[in-house]
Amino acid sequence: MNKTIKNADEAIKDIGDNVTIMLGGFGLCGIPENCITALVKKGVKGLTCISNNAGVDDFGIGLMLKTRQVKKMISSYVGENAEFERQLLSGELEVELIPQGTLATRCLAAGYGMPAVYTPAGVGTEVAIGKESRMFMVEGEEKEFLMEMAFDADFAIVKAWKGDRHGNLIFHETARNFNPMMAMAGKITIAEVEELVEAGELEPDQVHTPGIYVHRIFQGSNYEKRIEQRTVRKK
Amino acid sequence: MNKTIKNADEAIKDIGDNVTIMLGGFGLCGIPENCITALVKKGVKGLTCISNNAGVDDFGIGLMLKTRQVKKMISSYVGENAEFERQLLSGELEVELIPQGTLATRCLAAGYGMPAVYTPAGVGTEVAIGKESRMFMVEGEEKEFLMEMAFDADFAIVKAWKGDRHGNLIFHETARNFNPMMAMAGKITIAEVEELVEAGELEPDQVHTPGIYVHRIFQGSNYEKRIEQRTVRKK
Amino acid sequence: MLDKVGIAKRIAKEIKDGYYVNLGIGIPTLVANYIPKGINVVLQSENGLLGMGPFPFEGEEDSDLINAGKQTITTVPGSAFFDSAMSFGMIRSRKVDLTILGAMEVADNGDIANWKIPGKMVKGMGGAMDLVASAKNIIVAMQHVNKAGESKLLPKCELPLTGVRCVKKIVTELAVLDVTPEGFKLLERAPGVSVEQIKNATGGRLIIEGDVPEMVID
Amino acid sequence: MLDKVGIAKRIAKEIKDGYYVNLGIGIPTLVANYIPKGINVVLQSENGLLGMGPFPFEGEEDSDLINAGKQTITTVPGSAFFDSAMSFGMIRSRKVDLTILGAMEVADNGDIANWKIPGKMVKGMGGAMDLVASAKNIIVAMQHVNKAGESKLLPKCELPLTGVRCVKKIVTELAVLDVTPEGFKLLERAPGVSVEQIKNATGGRLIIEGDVPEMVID
Repeated sequence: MNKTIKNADEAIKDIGDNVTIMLGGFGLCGIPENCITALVKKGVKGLTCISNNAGVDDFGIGLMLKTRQVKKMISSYVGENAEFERQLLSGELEVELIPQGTLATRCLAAGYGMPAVYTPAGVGTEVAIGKESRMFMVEGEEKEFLMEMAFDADFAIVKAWKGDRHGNLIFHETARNFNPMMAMAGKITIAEVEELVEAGELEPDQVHTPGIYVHRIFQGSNYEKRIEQRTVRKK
Repeated sequence: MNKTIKNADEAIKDIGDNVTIMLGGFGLCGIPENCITALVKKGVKGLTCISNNAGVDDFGIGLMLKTRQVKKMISSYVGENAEFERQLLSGELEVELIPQGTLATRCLAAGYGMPAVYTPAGVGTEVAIGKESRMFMVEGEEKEFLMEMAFDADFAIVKAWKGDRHGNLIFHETARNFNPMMAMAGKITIAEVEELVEAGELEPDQVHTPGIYVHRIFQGSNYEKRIEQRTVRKK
Repeated sequence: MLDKVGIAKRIAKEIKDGYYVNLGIGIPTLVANYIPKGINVVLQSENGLLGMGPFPFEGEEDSDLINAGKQTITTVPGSAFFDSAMSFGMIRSRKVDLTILGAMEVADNGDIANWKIPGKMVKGMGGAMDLVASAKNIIVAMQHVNKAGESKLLPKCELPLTGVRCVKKIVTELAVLDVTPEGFKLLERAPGVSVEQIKNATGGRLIIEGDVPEMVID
Repeated sequence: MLDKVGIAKRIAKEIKDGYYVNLGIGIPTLVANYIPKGINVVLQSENGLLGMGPFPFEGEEDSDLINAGKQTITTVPGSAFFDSAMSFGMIRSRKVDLTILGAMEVADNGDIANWKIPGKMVKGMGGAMDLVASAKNIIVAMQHVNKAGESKLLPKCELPLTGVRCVKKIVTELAVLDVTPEGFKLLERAPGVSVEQIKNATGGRLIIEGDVPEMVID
C-alpha cells in the first residue's frame, strides 16, 4: 500500500471550485500549512471550509479568507481573526457557528458511519433552531438533546507529526485536536506530515489514525508552526 | 491524583449482587483475569455482564457462569463456550446477543455522553425487534438504521498493559479491543494492569485511555493470558 | 467440485490491488494464503488490527495478538492496532472494500443467515451483522447444499437472518454466482460440475445465460 | 471590590481534592495559579489535554502545546493527550467535575450568554455550549455590571444564549452568589462592598437571608 505523493500541489490537484473541505487544527496548532499554501496558489474558489477556527489574518485559513476563496465557513470560534469577523458581520462570508464538541462529533459520526448523533450542546439556544430535538433519560432525569448530522465533506486535509506510506498517522501533543476526526471523515483524506517514514517504523500500538482512512500522504516542508499566544514565565 | 489500590479484592469490594458489570476482552485476549478470580471468590450473584464473549468453560467469564453468578449476559458471540451455549439453550441464563459493533458503539456512546446512536447492524433481523428504526441518506441513498441506546453499567472492569497512578492506560496489540470503550463507560471503572508505573512514565501522546475515566487501578499478578486457538506455521 | 481450499483460491481472485479486506472465520481465513502475487492488500481483523500477517512460527505465539477467530497471528509492516469502536467505525463508514464470510443460508435477494439455528445452535452474530450491513462488497464462501443434500441457496432464508439484501457474490463447491435483482446468476462452474448439477442444487431463482465457463484456478 | 486576581482567588477556593477542572479563557485561566496547596487537581483543556501545567519558561515554548486559549503551556507528570471528539466526549459524559468560565450575562434561572453581540461582535461559542450543557458544576467568573453601570445579572438574558438553566454559582467583583430556583442567592460580599451596592447592581431576583459575610481571600 503506497499512498505517498510528492507534495501539496499534487495532493490538492483534484480539488476544484465549490467543494467542501475539512481542515484540521485548533487555532494555528496542527494546521496543514503546506496544503493551505497550495490552495491559495491554485486559487480555487467558492469553498466550504469546515475547521474549528479560521486562522489569523495572515496565516492559516486566514490566507484563504483574504483571497476570498471561501464561500462558507463552518467553525466554532472566530475569535482572533479580525478579517473573519469583518466578513461575517458584513455578510460577505457565510458562516455557520456550531459548538466545538458538535463539530468534533459530527466528524466522528462521519468517520464511524453514524448518520446522526445526539448532543445537549446548544439546546435552548439559536444553535437549536430548525433542528430536531429529543428527550432522553440521563442519570435518572429527562434531558433534551439535539440531533446533529454527520458531516459530508469531499476532502479532509490534516496535518500529522509522523506518518508512513500506508497512511498511518501519529500526532504530537495538542496538535492532534481535530486532525484524527477529520482524517476519518473525508471522502478523500490528504495527510501532510513532518516526517514520513517507512512502513514498519511506526509502533502499531501508537498509531492514532490507521492508514485505511488516509488516501494521500506527503512529507511537508518549511513548517512555520506559528505560535498565536506566546505566554511564558520567568526562570 | 492517586487511584492506586492494592489488589483485585479491594478493587471489587463494593460490587454486590445484582449489579451490571462490563468486562473488557475479546475471547480470552485482554480479559481482567485478577478481577474475575476475585469475583468468583467473593461469590456475588445475579450479575448482568456486558462482555463480547463469555470466556471458555474453565477460564475467563466462563468461571462465573459455572458458579452460576451470572443472571444475564449481553454479548455478541457465544462460540467457544459449551457451558454458555447450554445455559442459553436451556433458558437457565438470560442472554441478549447483539452485534459486536453495536456492543462497542453502545459503550462508546456511554463514554462520550451520547444517549443513543444509529447503526445499520441488525436491520431486518431479530435484533431489530422492538427497536426504533429510521431512514437516513447515505451516499445518495436512503438507508435504514436502528437506534441503539448507550449502556448504563454500574462497573466497568478492564485490563491494560501499562497504567499509572492517575489511571492513564496503554493497551497492547489486540488485547486493546473493548477495554478502552468499557473504561469510558462504567460509572465506576476498575483497571488492572500488567505494569503500574509512576506518573510521568507514560508518554502522554501514547495514552489510550486518559485517567479521568478510571477510578481504581492496581497491578495484577500471575497473568495466565491463555491462548484460545494456538495456530502456528513451521519455520 | 471444489474443496475448501479451492473455494478459498477462487475467492482470492476477486481481491484487487489496494483493497482493505475483512476475512471471516473458516474458509474465508484460508483466502489470505492465496492472494495473487504482486498486489497490495491489507487485511482487517475486526477485533482491532489492520495489517494481519500469517500465523506465527512455532514458539513465537503472542497471546495479545489474535485475529477475530481467536487464532494467534502476526502483523506485517505498516500495521495498526485500534479499539473495537474504531474497528466497527471503519467498517460502518465503508472503508473496508471487501468482506468475505461464511453462511448457513443465502436467499436469491441477497439475504444471509449464519448465526443461529433456533433451539439447536447459537454461535452469536459476532461482527457479522455489522459487516454485512455496511460492506460495499460481500462475497460469501459456503457449501451449496447441506449434509442432507438440501440447497442452502434459497428463495428465502429459513434461519434467522444476519442481514438483508447484502450478499453480492457466492462461491460454493459447485459454482460462482452473483446475486442480481432477478436472482442468482450463474457465472462459473466448478471443474467437472455440470449446469444441471448446479440447477438441482439451487433452491432460489437461478439465471443461466449462454455457455457457463468452468472456473480457472491455479 | 475584587480585581480579576481576587475573583480568581475566590473561585479557586471552590476546587476540591480529586477534581478534574476545565478553565475557560480570561479570568478562569488565572484560577490555576491559586489552587489551594495540598490538593490534587487535574486541569482539562478541551483542545485535547488532561494535566495542563503552568506557562513554559521563556525560550521553552512548544508550538504543538497550547491550551484552549491558544496560549503556550506545559504539562504535568501523568498528563495525556487526546483528540477533540474524546475531549468533548469526557465533557459530555460528565467526567469533568467543574467548569469555570466567563459570561457577558447570566439570568436568575441560570441561563448564560457569552458568545455573541448581534451585529457587533461574534467570537463564536467555541466549547462553551458543550461545557455548559453537560458540566455537573458550573461557576461563572464575570463582572457584575458593564461599563455603563448596567447589571449583567439579569431576570432574563438579552444576548443570544450559550446555555439554559446551567450556571450554579457566580463570582463577581462584588459578590459570590448561588443560582437557586428562587433566583440569585447572595452568599458573600467582596471586601468593602455593602449588601445595598450588590442589590443595586443586580437586575435579577436577589435573595438575601440574614447577615451576609464578607469573603475571606488569602
